[in-house]
Amino acid sequence: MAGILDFAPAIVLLPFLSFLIALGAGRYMPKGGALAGIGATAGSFVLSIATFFAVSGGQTYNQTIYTWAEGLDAINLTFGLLIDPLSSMMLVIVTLVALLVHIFSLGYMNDEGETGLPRYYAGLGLFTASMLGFVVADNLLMAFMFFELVGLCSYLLIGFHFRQDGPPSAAKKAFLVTRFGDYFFLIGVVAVFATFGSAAFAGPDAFPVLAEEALAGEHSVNTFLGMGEQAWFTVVGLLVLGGVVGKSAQFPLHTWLPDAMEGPTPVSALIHAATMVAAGVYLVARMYGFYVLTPTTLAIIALIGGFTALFAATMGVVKKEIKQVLAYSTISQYGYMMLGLGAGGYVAATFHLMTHAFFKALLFLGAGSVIIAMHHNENMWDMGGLKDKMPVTYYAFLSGSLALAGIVPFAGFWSKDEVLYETLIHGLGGSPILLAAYAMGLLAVFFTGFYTFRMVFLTFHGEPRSGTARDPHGVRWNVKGPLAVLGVLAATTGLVNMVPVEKLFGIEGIDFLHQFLDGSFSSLNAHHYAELIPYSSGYIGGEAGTVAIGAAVSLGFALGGAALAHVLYNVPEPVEHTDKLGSIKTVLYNNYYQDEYQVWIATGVVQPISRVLDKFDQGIVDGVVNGISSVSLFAGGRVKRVQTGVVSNYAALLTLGLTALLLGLGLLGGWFA
Amino acid sequence: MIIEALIAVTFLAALVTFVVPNRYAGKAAFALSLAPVVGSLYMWQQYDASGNALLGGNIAFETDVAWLQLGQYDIHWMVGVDGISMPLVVLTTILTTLAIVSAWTPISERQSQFFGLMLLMEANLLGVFTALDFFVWFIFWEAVLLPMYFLIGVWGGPRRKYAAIKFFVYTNIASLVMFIGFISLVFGLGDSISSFRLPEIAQALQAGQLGSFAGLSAGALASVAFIAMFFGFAVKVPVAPLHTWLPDAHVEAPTPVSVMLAGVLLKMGTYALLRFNFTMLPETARAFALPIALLAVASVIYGALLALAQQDLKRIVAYSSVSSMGYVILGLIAYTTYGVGGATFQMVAHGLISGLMFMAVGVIYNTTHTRMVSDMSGIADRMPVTAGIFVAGAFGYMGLPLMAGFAAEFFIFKGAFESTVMEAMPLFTGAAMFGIVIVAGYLLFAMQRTLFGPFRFDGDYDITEAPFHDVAPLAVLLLLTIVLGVSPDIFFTMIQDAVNPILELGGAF
Amino acid sequence: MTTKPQLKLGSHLVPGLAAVALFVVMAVVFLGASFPNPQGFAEGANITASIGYSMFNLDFGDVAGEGFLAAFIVIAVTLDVALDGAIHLARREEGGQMRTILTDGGRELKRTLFDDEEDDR
Amino acid sequence: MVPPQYYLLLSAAVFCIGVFGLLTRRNALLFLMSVELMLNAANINLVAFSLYWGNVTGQTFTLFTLALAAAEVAVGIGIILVLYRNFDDVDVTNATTMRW
Repeated sequence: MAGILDFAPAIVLLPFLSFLIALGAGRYMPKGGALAGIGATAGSFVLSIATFFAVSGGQTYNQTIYTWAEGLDAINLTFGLLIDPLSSMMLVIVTLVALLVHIFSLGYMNDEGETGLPRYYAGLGLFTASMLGFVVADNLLMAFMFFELVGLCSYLLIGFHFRQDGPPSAAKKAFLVTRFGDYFFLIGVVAVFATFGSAAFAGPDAFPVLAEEALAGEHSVNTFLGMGEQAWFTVVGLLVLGGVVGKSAQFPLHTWLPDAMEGPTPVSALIHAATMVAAGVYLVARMYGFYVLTPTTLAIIALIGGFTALFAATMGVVKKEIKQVLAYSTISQYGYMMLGLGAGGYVAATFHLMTHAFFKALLFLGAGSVIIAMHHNENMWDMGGLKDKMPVTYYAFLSGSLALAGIVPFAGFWSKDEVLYETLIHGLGGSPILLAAYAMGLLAVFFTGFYTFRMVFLTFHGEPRSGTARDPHGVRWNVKGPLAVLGVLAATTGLVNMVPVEKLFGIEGIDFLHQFLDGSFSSLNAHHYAELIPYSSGYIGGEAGTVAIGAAVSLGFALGGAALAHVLYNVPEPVEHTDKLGSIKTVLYNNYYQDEYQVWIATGVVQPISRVLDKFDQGIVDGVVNGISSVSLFAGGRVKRVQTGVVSNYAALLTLGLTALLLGLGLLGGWFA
Repeated sequence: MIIEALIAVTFLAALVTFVVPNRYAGKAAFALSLAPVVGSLYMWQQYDASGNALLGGNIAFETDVAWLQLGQYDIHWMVGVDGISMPLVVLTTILTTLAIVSAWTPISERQSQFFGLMLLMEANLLGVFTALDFFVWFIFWEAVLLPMYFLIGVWGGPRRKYAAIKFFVYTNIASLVMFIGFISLVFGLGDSISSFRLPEIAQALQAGQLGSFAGLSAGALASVAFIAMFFGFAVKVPVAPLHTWLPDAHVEAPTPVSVMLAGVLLKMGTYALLRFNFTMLPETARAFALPIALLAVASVIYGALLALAQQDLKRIVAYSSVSSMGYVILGLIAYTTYGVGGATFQMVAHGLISGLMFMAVGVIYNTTHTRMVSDMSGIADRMPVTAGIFVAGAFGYMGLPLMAGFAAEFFIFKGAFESTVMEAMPLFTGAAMFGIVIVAGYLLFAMQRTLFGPFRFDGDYDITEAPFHDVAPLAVLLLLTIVLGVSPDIFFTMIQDAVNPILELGGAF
Repeated sequence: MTTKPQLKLGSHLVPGLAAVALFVVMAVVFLGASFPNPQGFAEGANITASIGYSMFNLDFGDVAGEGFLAAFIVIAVTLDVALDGAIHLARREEGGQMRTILTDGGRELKRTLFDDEEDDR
Repeated sequence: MVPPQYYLLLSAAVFCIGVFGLLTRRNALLFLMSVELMLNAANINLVAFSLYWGNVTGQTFTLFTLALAAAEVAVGIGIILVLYRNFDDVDVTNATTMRW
């Protein structure tokens, strides 16, 4: 029976088609191929919605659709589709954001008279297609391949304005830093194949299941380098995590992301909200069944997440440019997701992934709108007072900001609170690492509230601080429309999973997301993961009490941050209060010198090494080769002088040689006796 | 007979091209070179072999005629293809045709001789990949060097004489060492063989007929022969530290010749390594697994780091060839289906991609007359199509999924990781894989500086988009790379079929 | 004016010592060597006559002379070739191009092929 | 019969005189003469041993040698002519262009 899920491949193929159309025929089409992209993503979106409801109804889909490499006497490498609640949810998010970004691009790119639009829309189409392919991948290899394609697209789109100096450099950095992470990921993929003989996420030979059975002693797998199973699984998990850290811009591979702001703003929205950065966290969620088996890996994920959340939030406090603030907030928010996953809060992290996609897309598109209005000046200190000039943008942006800061009842509050709550109870259950991570996450809430509202107040409130801010460029429906849609979503998506309300007031059945993610494959549902979590839970004053305390504390911190921003910056003529931080500000402004040391590794360590090796190669290795030839040439040059060309000399040599020969033979043969 | 026809037609094409007037030589050579392309594609379509040609498999298009008698040994004219050589034959014909087209612009004098030599080289390469008798094979093997020597020495850059002589002498000495190694094996086999046919020799070795020779026991003889042959082929591959002829040859050679050098000539080395060392002496190879794996990793990392230090675009690609060929060695020593099969696949994949990269550099050079990274920037502004294909090719080189390079590298990594030849193979594999980061580094740096940024060019030439016949071969290569990357089974199935008997010898199963 | 031969002494005679040395060595060897008994031809055998007889295929000769006939023919041909060769070499050529290529050690050929002006080492 | 040592000594003497000429002279014509001496030294041996062993092969060979010597002179003179044309001299030490 041809169910709606049989059309799932079309979700991926439609944007790919739009890529081909835009690339091949974009220059002959109106709007530079934008309409093809909009049509394709709209089609994908509709199909995704249908898929989503089909999955809600209990349908699932897990099929191999293409054998990439057939092994004779070896395993096959295949492509397949895995549609379960997690991927169907992600499909909806990605297609929706992609669709809105395409529409927004009409305003941001076409209306602004950019050149190279076919290239732009081709890139967007391929980007969307790659991400969708990654989302539906049914095995780790396919996931890796689309993961890399996502990286390629980010390179192409970040470097869109290739005639300037900055974007190509930023694109290179983005690709290179994520490549560094992917290096570990690729080893991980290979290791999974070598260990389990399969890299499927679900099905009878799913590797998380095989790992679980191996740890239970029911099944034996190959381990390498003389390690035990637990240790080897930890190593493999950490290797794959390398790719996650790179793509999701976690410490220490986060440095590419702020630079990636060189790309056009709609691209930033796509990268940050739905595609590239989300890919890392999504991967951890996808193979969560494997990660829950190794407590060490989970703890490391949680620590990285918590630390990144705090670390990035502090840097966001001092930035001048609106997109920079948002970039650091992205790093910070993905830190929360990692924290949630590491702390065993699978649903919480997924929830945050979803809400974040909406409010971050909203914030970027809002920033894009502001940037259009400001004639591509991104400095917040040149803005101010835009609230009255562009109300739609303002209210949408405000909705997104409230969600980002985690103010009840906007989306971000519910998801962030649940992440922190899961961390807290599992930390209280006897895991000091998680408690430390919780503390960092909580502190980051304060900074988040502060930088978010600093941004809002500087941009929209107070008096205009420049000529352009007094008379901003208007924006059209194609900018306002996506903002409105996302504004509503940012305000409301939190309501799908109001766990605190459920716990506090005992209303059963409003944790829709929990129920949704509990469906489908038994080895892939949230319930199964919860059983495998290596943490125990602890409470302060019972479950409801802990919920209340956690929510109150995080909300309090968020409001505190927002209030501080209000005091400092919601004035007609704000001043740079961060100057009072003195040298701390310099450190923060320079991102803790993270870029410097990474650039130093590249240019101060690797390049000199390569130059020394080049000298070595030219001087010693090639020198030996040339030396052998020089010695031969020199020796030949000397020996050839025997050949004087004078016949008499040759004759003399012959005579002497004959005489010597006769003497020698005679002496040996006794002729002279 | 089709193989004989293929080689003969190519030779004839070369002869005809030699006498065609210079101004028509390029077009004529292109038209004539389509014949071997069609022939090889026909062979591929009719291909019906199974198993490894050397190990008793069923050989396609086999001819076996006694030719000469040399003492107790017969020399046979024996040719045929199996799953290992078939893809390389197709690669050779296609790449030659594309290289000929790409030579139309840069070669402006003595065209008929140039294109004639190209076709002559193609004929000899086809002989190398199809010959199954050592004597015949060796004649072709050496005969490849001659056209190459003249192609570099006559049409090359300023230091062409140095490069050509270095290339010729280096590889010829290597051939000599290899020859000694192989012939000592033949003598060690004594009366158990009656001809130089490779299948007969391989099967005699497999049956344990190797005796002692020149005071060496059978085991020691196998080791000595293995080392001698490995050295001989390693120069051709090239494996660090025997690689220094390669950058010089590439830099001095005109672009189409670089394409052939990187695309096909290097594969002769790896092909011969697979055919001789790893098929005939598997136990010895496994015994030497540690040094070979070390050399492979060293080639990958060392080559990549050297590429990072170069300023000349061609040198960058040349050194990265050293790096890529290191992967092949790693795959070969793995003795797994994916390892050896992936190594063979990489021969084809790298042939296409390195050809693409050299051609792309050549197209830029045709316009700018410089290959120095520091001499230009923002070329993409003036040559968007070339730049686009350059970027695509560079990503192919970095191992972008769904392009041939990724398939090959992934197969090799997977095969090497699960290899049983050594306990520490995962560590070696992990170390070699770091090459994918460095390769991304230098290619991205080079692209950022030359193609992107504000347009700047320190020279007197007008920078405009390249003509269609310069860009078309690039597009064809790019397309082939993507096709092979999306569907590696096109070649991978037949490769595995031919490779698996070797693995059984190597004790992988 | 005619001159009579004069013995010119000087350092150019020094290489001649090698010839003297060779003679000394050979003389010593020969004088020290012993030979088996000679066999010689049959008494009164006339070799020239034998050749003559064999030339007309007659059987009167004392020694087998047929071998000489082959030798004569070969000699005749050889001398003929030598004569032609001598004439060819001695003839003055007009073009000169071919000769330079053949007698300059290949330099001209190399110059045309590789277009290089610089001297090789 | 004369003992063979005498023949050998004679031929050695003639041969060495020829060699002496080669080593000490520079005139190409004198070279030809010296070479003629050396060839005839060999002929002496051939004829002597032909007689000694009663075998006509040696004499046949002598005829060969004589013919070869004649041919050699013909060619040699031709070469000397070319030499003279190219170097305006028959001094063999001048003709060294083909040494390296």
